[in-house]
Amino acid sequence: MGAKATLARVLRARFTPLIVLAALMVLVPVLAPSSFHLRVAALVWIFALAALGLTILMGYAGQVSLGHAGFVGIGAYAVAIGPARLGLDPLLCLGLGAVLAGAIAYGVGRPILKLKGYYLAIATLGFGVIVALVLHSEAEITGGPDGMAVARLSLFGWRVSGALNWYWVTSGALLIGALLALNIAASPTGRALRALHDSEVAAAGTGIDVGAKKLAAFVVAAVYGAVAGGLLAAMNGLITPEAASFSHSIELVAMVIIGGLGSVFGTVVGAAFLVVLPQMLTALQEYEQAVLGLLIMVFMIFLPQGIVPSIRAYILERLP
Amino acid sequence: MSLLEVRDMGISFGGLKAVDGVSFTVEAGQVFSIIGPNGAGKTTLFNLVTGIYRPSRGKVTLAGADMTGLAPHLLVRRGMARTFQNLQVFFRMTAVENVMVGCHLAERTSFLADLLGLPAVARQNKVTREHALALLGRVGLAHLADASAGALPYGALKRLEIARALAANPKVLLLDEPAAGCNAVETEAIDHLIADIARGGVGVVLIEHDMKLVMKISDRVLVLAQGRPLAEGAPRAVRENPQVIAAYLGDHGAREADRAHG
Amino acid sequence: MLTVEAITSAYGRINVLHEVWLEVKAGEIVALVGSNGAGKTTLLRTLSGVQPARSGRILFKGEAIERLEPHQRVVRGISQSPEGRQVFGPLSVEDNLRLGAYRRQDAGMRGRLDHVFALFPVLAEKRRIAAMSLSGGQQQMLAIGRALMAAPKLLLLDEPSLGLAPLLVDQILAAVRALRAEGITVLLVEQNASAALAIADRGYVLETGRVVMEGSGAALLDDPKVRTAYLGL
Amino acid sequence: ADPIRIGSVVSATGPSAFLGDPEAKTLKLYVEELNKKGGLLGRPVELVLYDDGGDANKARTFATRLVEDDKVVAMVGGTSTGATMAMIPVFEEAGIPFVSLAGGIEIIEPVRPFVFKTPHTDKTACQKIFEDMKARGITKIGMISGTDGFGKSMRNQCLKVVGGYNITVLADETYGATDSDMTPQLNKIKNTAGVEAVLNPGFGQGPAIVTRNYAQLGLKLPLYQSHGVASKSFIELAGPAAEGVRLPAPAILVGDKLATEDPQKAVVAGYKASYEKATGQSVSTFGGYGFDGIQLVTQAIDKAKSAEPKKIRDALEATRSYVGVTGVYSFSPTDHLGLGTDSFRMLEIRGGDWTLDAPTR
Amino acid sequence: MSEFLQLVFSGLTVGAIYALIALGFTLIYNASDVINFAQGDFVMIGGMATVFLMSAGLALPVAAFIAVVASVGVGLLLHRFAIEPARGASPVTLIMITIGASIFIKGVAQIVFDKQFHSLPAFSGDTPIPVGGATLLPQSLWVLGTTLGLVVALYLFLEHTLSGKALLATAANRLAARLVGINVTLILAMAFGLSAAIGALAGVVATPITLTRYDIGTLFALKGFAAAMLGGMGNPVGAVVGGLLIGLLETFGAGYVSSTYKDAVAFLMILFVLFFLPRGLFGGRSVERV
Ligand SMILES: Nc1ncnc2c1ncn2[C@@H]1O[C@H](COP(=O)(O)OP(=O)(O)OP(=O)(O)O)[C@@H](O)[C@H]1O
Ligand SMILES: Nc1ncnc2c1ncn2[C@@H]1O[C@H](COP(=O)(O)OP(=O)(O)OP(=O)(O)O)[C@@H](O)[C@H]1O
Ligand SMILES: [Mg+2]
Ligand SMILES: [Mg+2]
Repeated sequence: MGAKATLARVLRARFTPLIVLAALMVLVPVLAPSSFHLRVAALVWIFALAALGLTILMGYAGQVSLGHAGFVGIGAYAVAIGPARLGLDPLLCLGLGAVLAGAIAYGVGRPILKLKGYYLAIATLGFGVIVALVLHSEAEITGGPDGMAVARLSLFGWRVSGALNWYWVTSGALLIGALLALNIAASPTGRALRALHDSEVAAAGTGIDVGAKKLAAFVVAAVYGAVAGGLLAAMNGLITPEAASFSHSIELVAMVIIGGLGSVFGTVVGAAFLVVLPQMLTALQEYEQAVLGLLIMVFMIFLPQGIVPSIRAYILERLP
Repeated sequence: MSLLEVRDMGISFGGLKAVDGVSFTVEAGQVFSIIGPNGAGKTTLFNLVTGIYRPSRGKVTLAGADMTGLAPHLLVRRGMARTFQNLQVFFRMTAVENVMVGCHLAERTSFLADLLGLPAVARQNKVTREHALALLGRVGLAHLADASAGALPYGALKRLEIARALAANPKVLLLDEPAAGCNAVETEAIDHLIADIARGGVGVVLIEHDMKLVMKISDRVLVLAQGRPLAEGAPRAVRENPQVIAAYLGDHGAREADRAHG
Repeated sequence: MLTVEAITSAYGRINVLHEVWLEVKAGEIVALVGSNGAGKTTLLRTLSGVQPARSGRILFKGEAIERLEPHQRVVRGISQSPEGRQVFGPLSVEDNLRLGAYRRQDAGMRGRLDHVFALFPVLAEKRRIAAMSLSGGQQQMLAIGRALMAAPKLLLLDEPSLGLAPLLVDQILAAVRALRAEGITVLLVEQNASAALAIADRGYVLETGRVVMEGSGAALLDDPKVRTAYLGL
Repeated sequence: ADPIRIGSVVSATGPSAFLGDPEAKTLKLYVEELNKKGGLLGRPVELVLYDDGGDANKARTFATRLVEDDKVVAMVGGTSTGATMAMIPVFEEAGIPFVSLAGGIEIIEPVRPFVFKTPHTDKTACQKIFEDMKARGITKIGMISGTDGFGKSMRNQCLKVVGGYNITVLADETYGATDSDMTPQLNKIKNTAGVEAVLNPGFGQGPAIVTRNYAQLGLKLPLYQSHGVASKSFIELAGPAAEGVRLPAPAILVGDKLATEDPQKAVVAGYKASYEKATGQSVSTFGGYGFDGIQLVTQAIDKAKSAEPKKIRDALEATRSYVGVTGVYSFSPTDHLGLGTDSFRMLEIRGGDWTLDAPTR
Repeated sequence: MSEFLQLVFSGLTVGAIYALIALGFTLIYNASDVINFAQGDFVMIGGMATVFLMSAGLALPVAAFIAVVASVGVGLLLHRFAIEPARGASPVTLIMITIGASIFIKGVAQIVFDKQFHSLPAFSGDTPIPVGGATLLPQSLWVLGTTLGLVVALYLFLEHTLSGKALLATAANRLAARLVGINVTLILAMAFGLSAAIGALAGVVATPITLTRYDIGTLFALKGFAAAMLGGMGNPVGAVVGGLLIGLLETFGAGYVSSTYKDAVAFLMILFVLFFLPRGLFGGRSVERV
């Protein structure tokens, strides 16, 4: 009885996801030390970070974006182009990319966030397509479809290289990202976002500036995407326009939904699902895609609220 | 200068003059009721006054300041809160969270502070929650504070909206059929609640079809029919107006209205 | 006509109806009263089938229907005007009404449509307008009219007078009485309990998911407990 | 005995599946055949094959996996230049020889110790085409290029070398890799005065649609395609419109038409027969790149008498006059491609089939 | 002038293909508020199955008919085994299921069919029809005719049949639909079946022009979705107008602006239109009631 109540409290506690995540981060290098495993894990963290932006935008505020990869691309190419063409420091470019993405989100968001539902989806999709097209076409600057090399990142004098170091850097970035996302959730801003998700009229009726809040969520989401993109580019040492593609945007949305819309830990699980699963399915050879599609369907049918919220609800329901 | 002045409001929808030249004033501490047949334009009038529709003509002033055409969220900041006839509840949140959202304007944290999770945010959350709980108590929903709003019965949702609107600390409160879906006993509780709110100096504008409630607590009553004012005056005068009886009250209404002063 | 035996119904793991027993005889008007959250709506939803019954039986004209899909119950003659109106917003008023007769595309439909328009002339006026732009009360009329279009044998009305002008409340209640005269059986949930009990043959009082009282309409109206708890007298 | 593991990452699905699929099939087929013959150095050979779906980031991950987890001794793969470039650092760092199947010249320029490649560069293709144009007295052309990696890179190379042939490009249009109608662009070229021929760098279905639209618009100028369409399906897709199209391609497409003394004849015939038998599909140059890649690596292992990556690399670099289906390769420390322009043949489509235009050397 | 006309012909042809795909979205959206991301894959099934049946020796009409039936079968299976079991789930969840289905269908198609591009012979030859200095392929007329026929049929179905109304009612208010006796499951199954049929038909008539491959559905879905949104989701006439408009925008963009950025031109126009008509061209200007 006491144990059950504690479990319920733990499941509901705000920082539980963060602690679990941190524990996982420490465990991975112990259990799976090969640099391949570390790379896969680092990719999970990076994609989770990008998807966390969507968690805030879609999960909290209910605003769909099918162009999120566009911001990932902007961040990634900022880190690629800045050092290569302008001689800037890569770390500085990571920050500049975030600022640039935020500024673009601000400019683009103002007109398009007036749109609702699928209309917003197509508008963001259009934005993403245009970004991908520019990255693809302006070969003089971006290297075109085959991409461009990215300079090594150094953090205050420390040149990040090697799978383990990248693993820790991405872990740190995700932890910070997750912390901020959890902070927002439990704050007046988070309540406002969830409120406008349910009813914009009522939200405005309580004095919430719905337009401004949506825009803020959009900008924050863009920054998350851009930082993740920058890390991806720097870690790979090469970036292609694929990073900004439509299919990649869909993949990010899928991570958020499969893990559980609005759940921070769910987003990480969703990212793990879509990054790790294909690695596990390679043995199936040509059946890989079919099985992946099947698994997505099965998970969504049986865990309709996403993996983490569905499982948590299941456990909580079985408690007093 | 009255607290709320609405002058010569009008709007049409594709040829239908839904509201057509309606004026009224509400004083602080007063309960001002708007009644009229279904489709008379009462809710539309609310939507015009609270900035949800842009009026094609007319003017709204609150405490002397022009509010016409201001966006809803700005109107709230100036002291105008409302409830909705078609429930607009945050269904994915708990009851208390709904009211906490209503406290939005009183909250003193910045976006950055929220993002960084500064201690001030936690303190603010605590203050807000306590305030919200108190408001829930005031509308008689304290026991349902942590229930999901989606699971509340209809009557409770109506009161939840009132609590949320009160949270904005309004000067003027517009209530669109707050007693719909409540039985006579529950209506009486709402009746006390409204009187209590008005006593606190808030100007209350009330749309309601429950004549017992309207006639009992209103200071003045405006009757609309087909978008136009039909009669205005003290409850007693209005309910005896033969035009109002014919167009709106009927036997049942007249009986109910009489019971108010039974 | 309708016998409800020990119906239990729940949202998630929380039981909202606890073994409710109830009977509606052919040609009767039965009123169901109770405070907010008593489970009146849940009971009607369980009868029309949009809410599953956890246990118990529902007999309609002797047939067990608790396992049937809602549309199968409509075919058998059960029709509901739901709480909160639930009109088909983007569809026109007339389409809403025609869909009410989805399972009764017979010769009588025209007549029923005229009947509804006669009952609520404003609907005729607005027949081409999208239902979502109707006023609240007009939508309520539409919801009732839609339920009537099914030419039901048993009509379930969930707070039909909600949001209606007093003049119309009279008309609605008169209409319900007229329906009985036509042989339609009515189960009526009303917050306006005194008016409802006044026209009802019999009534039930529901309290936190249990039937706590039943009797003739007149008897309940006179019951001191009912008078203080629900009629505010 | 322990198997010798050879790794591969190709784009068997995604936009480059057109290339990656035959590559994957060829690699599987030949490793199988090798094992039937007893493997290498008395050990079985295991092919560890991954599909990157055309995503460079995935390719990079699989490369790490091949090195770290699968412990391969050599790598044959990399369908696109982007994917190849993403994987190069992994193999360079691990010191494992990597034979790429992608076209980009940057793969082998500058030369990296462990990286080789089998396909011609697009530059060679451009040169071959322009030589042909020059020989036919064409001096003004229009270009229409795909915006995929292949089309874009070849367009750039062509623009770089075109000046050397006294040919000017009067119109320079592009189309998206997945477009289904190119008439607007072709119409512009049609309306550009003075154009004497049109060149279409691109691969996949795009060139087929270009060819059809070309016929629809009634354009009668010579149309040049690239080695990116060098598979039978191009002729099928473009239909009668393909008649008269010219392109540079390796010998593989015209195996039966090669002169008997042609050194490639036997190799090409052998590959064609076994591939078509095993898959039921026509051979393409892309599968040929895979064939040459796996042959080069296995021969190097054989020669080195060791499955030691460094030794394989050295043996690879020492390869001289390997006769493959794409051409005759001779690697050197300064040349990790080892093919010349002469390994391209100029073909013309006539009667729904490839024909050798110029006599082979 | 002839150049202009040529661009118009190209634009209408491409646009009609987008319109056909957009039409497929309409039914499922109208019945359930869900955008079916597997819609493009129905188009692929239509084209690929016809190709393979023809290469097995069947005549085009027979092959096309079987392909459409097969696609309907896939649509019904998708509904029965993926949508129906998740009934009551939110649109987001259902959309995710259709995304999964799309990946699954592609995965199966690359095994059942292959990974190559394929084409179908044009129904009535490849001889271009010269009109005013420009040329038009006979197949374009097939595509335009099919689009016209389907939009009329769909419009009549939704506006003038009770089943059509029931479909709209199901999306408008699921609870009320059940209460008036609509068999919601059946309606949804019908929507999936018909959408699959429309998609497959689109695939059959478009393949001689666009060519097809196991994964071409993603692109088709993207363009069709954009067309449907530009026109106003759920409105068949809007879908067709949206499709034709995007087709024209793309070709005129390619012809007069930049062939590289023609997709950008199209999307910028969509953004521009939505800025003034936030529910698309035919999405209605209805004000939200509160
Ligand atoms: N957006 C709209 N489009 C078209 N007509 C509208 C719109 N909004 C309201 N109307 C019409 O305007 C009239 C007034 O509606 P309103 O909702 O204001 O009535 P009401 O007085 O609140 O009625 P009730 O008491 O039934 O709630 C109605 O006839 C309604 O149909
Ligand atoms: N969707 C739901 N999920 C969980 N609980 C619910 C849900 N809907 C209703 N309930 C609960 O079921 C109980 C009965 O609700 P119901 O709506 O049947 O009451 P009611 O008698 O119709 O009340 P009202 O007079 O307010 O309409 C209430 O306690 C309510 O909180
Ligand atoms: Mg109203
Ligand atoms: Mg109820």
